[in-house]
Amino acid sequence: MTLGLREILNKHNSLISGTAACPGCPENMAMRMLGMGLGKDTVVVVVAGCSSIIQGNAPYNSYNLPVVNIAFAAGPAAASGLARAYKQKGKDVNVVVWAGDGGTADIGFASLSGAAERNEDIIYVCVDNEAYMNSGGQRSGSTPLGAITSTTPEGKKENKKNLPFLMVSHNVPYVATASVGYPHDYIQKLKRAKEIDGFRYIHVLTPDPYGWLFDPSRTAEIAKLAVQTCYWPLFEYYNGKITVSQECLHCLDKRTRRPIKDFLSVQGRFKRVKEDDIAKLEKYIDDMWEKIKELM
Amino acid sequence: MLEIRFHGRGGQGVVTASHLLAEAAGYDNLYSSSFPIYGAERRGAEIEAYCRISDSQIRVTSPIQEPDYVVVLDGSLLHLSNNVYRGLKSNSVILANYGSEIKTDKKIITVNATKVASELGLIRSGWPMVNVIMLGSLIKLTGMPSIESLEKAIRDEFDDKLAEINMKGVRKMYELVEGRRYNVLTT
Amino acid sequence: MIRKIISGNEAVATAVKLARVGLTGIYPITPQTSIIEKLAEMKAQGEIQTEIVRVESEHSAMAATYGAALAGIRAFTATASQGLLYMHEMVWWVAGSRVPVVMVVGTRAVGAPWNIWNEHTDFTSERDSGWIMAFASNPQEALDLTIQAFRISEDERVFLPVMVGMDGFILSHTKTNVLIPDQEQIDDYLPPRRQPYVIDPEDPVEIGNMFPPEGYMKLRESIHLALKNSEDIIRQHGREYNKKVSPMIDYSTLNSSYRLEDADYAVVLMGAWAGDAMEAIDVLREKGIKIGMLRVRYLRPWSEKEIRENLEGKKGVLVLDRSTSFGRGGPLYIEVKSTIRDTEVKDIVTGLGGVTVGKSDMIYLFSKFVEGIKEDVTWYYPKEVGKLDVRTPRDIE
Amino acid sequence: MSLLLDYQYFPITKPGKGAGGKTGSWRVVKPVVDLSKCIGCKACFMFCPESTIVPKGGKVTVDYEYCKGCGVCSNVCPVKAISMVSET
Repeated sequence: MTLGLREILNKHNSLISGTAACPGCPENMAMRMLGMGLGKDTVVVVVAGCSSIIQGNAPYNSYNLPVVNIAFAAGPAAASGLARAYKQKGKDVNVVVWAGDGGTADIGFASLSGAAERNEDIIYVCVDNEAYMNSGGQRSGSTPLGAITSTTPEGKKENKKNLPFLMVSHNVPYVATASVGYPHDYIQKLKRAKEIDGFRYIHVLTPDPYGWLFDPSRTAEIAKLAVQTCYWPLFEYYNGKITVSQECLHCLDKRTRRPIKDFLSVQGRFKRVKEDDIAKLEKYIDDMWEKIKELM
Repeated sequence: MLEIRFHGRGGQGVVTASHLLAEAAGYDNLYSSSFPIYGAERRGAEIEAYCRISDSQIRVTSPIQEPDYVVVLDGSLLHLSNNVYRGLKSNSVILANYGSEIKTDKKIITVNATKVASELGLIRSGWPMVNVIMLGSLIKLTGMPSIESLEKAIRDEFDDKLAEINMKGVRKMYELVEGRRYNVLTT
Repeated sequence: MIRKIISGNEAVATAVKLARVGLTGIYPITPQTSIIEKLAEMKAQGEIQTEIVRVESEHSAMAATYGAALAGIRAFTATASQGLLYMHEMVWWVAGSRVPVVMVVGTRAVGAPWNIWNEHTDFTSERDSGWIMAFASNPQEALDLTIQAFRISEDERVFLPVMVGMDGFILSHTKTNVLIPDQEQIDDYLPPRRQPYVIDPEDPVEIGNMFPPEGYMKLRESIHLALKNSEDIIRQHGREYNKKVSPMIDYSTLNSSYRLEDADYAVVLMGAWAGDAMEAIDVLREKGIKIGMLRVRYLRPWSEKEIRENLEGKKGVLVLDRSTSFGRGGPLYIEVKSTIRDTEVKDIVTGLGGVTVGKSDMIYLFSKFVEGIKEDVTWYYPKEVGKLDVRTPRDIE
Repeated sequence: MSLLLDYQYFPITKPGKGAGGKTGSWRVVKPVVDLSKCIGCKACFMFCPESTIVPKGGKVTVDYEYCKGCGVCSNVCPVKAISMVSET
């Protein structure tokens, strides 16, 4: 599947200028790309999080799509209701749940798991900035080991919960990971998801300048770096198999991976990370890629 | 208003018996209400269900405290606790599934429904199912609802084969007792 | 119309069928479970078109129901007790969204400790959520009110969700005579669904993003006014139900009275035990005690007008509360007391957690009240239970 | 639906510019595009988090009314055609 620039330029503009997002916001990037990938017959269910605020204030809204804002743990269930209602009305609508990592890994996980088990005809997009950034950067189940957050001032002691694998374990038709650093990869995955029936899960890494502590102009760069250092994989799970995107084929071999330190050193949140933490993170990355290889 | 209290054990179909009686009364264009004692039913545990039948609207919703009839599906309950005898009025009648006659100051009519059920092969999970056929004796005593209406209710509830066997039992049990033909609704 | 012997839960399921509900979010919890089981059975047998979403929690049951309602189809759910408390957040969210939804609550006690029996506290704890709250006193009313709930909820002068309460077990599991309306009657009574907005890509509308303080407050006031204004609309749809569907129960008022007009004393209560109370009143009337009853059918809107007209000027008013507001009297008592002036109001809190309060208890309570009760709020245990050793441990070694 | 009674309000909004305010005022540095260097690759357009890079005539312009000056466009430009200039 190819995606020319011309095609992208003509795609639906899902984000209108003047949002309430912080400058350099990766979630905004992800939302713009969502529109490019899915087009305008899309309804977005936004669970509590940065995106609830980003939309701005009444009487307007910065998301140029029909949006249902909803309580933290209710997104996938509400989307289930919407999707079934559209089906009943004979309408072809992409129903998308748009949730952060807190809403996905923590408070919303039961609802996500339930909708996945029922194989609801919805696309779940997790925009992962690795903490509760909207409330000031508290740790979530998706925060990586070693990261300083406002509730782990000494650095998080536990590893990141690997949600894409959890969703693979749910036997859903489609699971993909993406990064806002690689728009074409992400948009292609959205387009593929759109063609598939049933529950589709896309997990997008969205590096947050203010929580990860780097200059906002570097958002896209850090999002790329996460992939280059093999911290964040880009893959698709489809028909029971994982396919790794070309951007991180080098990660399959430990010897060709770029050192994780290159990713950690550019972020303030890892400034207290010690050598043994780095070893643990490397182990996490090793294990992750071993699992990916098993499923290839 | 006629008030009937059913006693039995979980798994014996106490609630079904009470519901069928209410439904049969409905087919006779009477008012009725039926409900079990509210709780988590467990096989073997003592269960109660209540059935009220009236020719006018039934307003009370609470469990029957002073029954006109007490139907005991499991004779062992006669000796087990005092529940069966709770709130009996001077003219209350106990209809019990029991192997022999009982000499007592209370009005107890015994019928061997277990025998009838066993003969008909009405067995479920190892227990003879007497719940439906006991209604045969009961409606003979009460004089209502009609056996035709009871048959309708039974056919609503069970598949053809099971309904047929139960109806056989109902007719047999109907013949086992003497009818008391007075209008209980107005007493 | 046909008359059938069915349970309260079956009556509700029948109402859902007659209302041609498009989607039902279901999750089991006693004593509401047989509603959703019945619906699932009807669906399996092809009797209903309702889409059934078998969600993983009550929170999700309400969310799925809400989603379908937003997309423009008629949506229903049912719950009880812990389930209602678990979906509390969504209950408010739905009301705030002003989207028509109907829910039935088979009332039940709230833990700890576990108790599965009847009590109204789960229902009354949603009193301030912005829902219209009706309460049935028999399975017939549960059916009628559920159908009317859709009509009221989808009225443009209202556009609020409606909750119908029904005593757990006492009504939900009691089989009794219910008149089931014909589909044509309900189709005539219930017009196609209307709602203030629909979430649809054809006309992108967003629901629920940030509202600044004054805007938010204006929305809150709008719910308040819609709820207040719904009083007349409920009467109107009640009268229409009486005309088009069934005249059996008078729905021209929000509350129902019994032998109240010439009464010196009034009893106020809600739910199934109204039947036992009427029996008790008849007995006391024969003894020359002029007592009547006002049964609250709508907790929200609270018809101050009806309450005043019915209760003011009485020598005394006794409220029976099957729910709690700890440290105060029951919620009904608080409502009544804040509504009427110059009339003495006393409260009996009883019937909690399935405690059976029957006709004889009511005769006892009403007589005591007429003789004069000192305390404003009394917790009453039925006489039979009083004789029992109520084992409630106090000391732990 | 235009039936709103005078007391009826609903918590709904429509898509519109500036829902978060006139966000151009947040800016302390502003992106300036050197059109002589711009090769029209649209990388800045793709990554702009604010939809304020506007493709025009094969190249791009900036909507300064809403641009927050985050500098992402400058960072992703492969030919360094966008420089961030102080607002003061």
